[in-house]
Amino acid sequence: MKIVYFAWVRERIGKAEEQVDVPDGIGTVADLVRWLKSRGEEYQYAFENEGIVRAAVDHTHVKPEASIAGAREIAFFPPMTGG
Amino acid sequence: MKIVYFAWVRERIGKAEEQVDVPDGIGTVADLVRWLKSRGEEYQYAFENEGIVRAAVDHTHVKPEASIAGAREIAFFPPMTGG
Amino acid sequence: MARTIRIQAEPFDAAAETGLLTKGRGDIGAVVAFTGLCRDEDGRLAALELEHYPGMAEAEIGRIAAQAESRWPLLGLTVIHRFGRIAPGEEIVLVLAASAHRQAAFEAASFLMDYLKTRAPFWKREHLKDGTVGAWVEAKEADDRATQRWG
Amino acid sequence: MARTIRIQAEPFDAAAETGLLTKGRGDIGAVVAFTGLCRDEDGRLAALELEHYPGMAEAEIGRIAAQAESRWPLLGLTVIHRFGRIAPGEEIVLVLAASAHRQAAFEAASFLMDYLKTRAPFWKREHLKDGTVGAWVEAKEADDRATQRWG
Repeated sequence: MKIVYFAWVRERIGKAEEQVDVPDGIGTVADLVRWLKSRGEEYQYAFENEGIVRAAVDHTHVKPEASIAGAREIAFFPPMTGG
Repeated sequence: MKIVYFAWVRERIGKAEEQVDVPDGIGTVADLVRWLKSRGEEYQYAFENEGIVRAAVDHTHVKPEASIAGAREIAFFPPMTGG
Repeated sequence: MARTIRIQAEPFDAAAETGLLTKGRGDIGAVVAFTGLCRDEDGRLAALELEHYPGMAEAEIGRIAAQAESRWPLLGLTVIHRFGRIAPGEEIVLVLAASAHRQAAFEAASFLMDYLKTRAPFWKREHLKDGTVGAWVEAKEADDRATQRWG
Repeated sequence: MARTIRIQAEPFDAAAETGLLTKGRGDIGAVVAFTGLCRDEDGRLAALELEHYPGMAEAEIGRIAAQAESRWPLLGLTVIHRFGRIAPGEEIVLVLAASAHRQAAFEAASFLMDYLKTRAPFWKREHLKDGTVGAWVEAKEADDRATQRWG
């Protein structure tokens, strides 16, 4: 599964994207965040306030309880400031 | 005193403007309309529904009860359809 | 504040007018441009003829612009209204409102258009494709209601 | 309905884009153009850097545009959003909404801007005049509130 990061989430994690093998039992975006945070300080820093970081599954905004089953690309990023 | 007419008010009266000597006792726009209507059928036709025709005194919208004392130019016209 | 009001027969250049408002400025974050165009009314219309009250048109639009400037923190305002014969697809009116933020620019432009429709001394008459002169366009109650919402 | 959505680094030409929407048409009576510009923040800013999520930016703006088209009787819609380094006074975003009447065009353009601010995957970072890289611009609660008013 491909994970991509943007803006200060990308900077805190130190990479723009990565391929991960997600262990069994990781069913939702919230599960994925919990698992990522177990992988190191940079992830804990990026997700230190989980309520702020937004997620998208295959280019669509989703809530933390959204399923990641079958997803090709999951993205994490701060609140948008476009326009 | 100069009176100017626009759009179908102008067409009904048959002129775009005229100089008139208003008799004593004509104090307001409503008085002026009443006096104009006494001058002929074309005025009665233009002002047949007095509630519709709008007035301006010296380039400013006014209500029928507005005074015409000292006015240089009084205008009568249908509701505006600009923009 | 940069304020431009013009009543003219000639077409206008919206891009050039926008450039005049924004050029060399770092404080403008939002420009809303409204362009009103002549419709052909399902092919029925050959042209609109716009009559106006010279002198009062400028004065009244100036008063409307001053109201907009007092209600919103504007950094620039342009109103250009054409008169004369205007063919379908051609532009009739341009309103530009510039501000630091979008809300003020949107509201001011919308306010100006509602007031232009109901307060600016212009009258439209239809010229039809069959060569006849059609009716004077009637004022719409919807435009009065739109104006009233600004209090 | 003519719908154009582009994400690009290059500047855009609002007049040319408007011409593409309106040329040869007799049914469009109103075009609202919103242009968002980079402010210099009282001279503090050298540039804004806009990061975006390629692929999702186009997809999300497409969904926002489809919502606007379902809510208002639009006759044309253009959204162009730039990314990369943008200097004060330069244009960041263009929204064009064309309709028969002004109300739909005003509301659709305002709706699109509110949703672009809060839903389109773009992030702004400040580059300061003193050569340092400033903070990521924080999302504003006012933008969320503005978006919520559309229900």
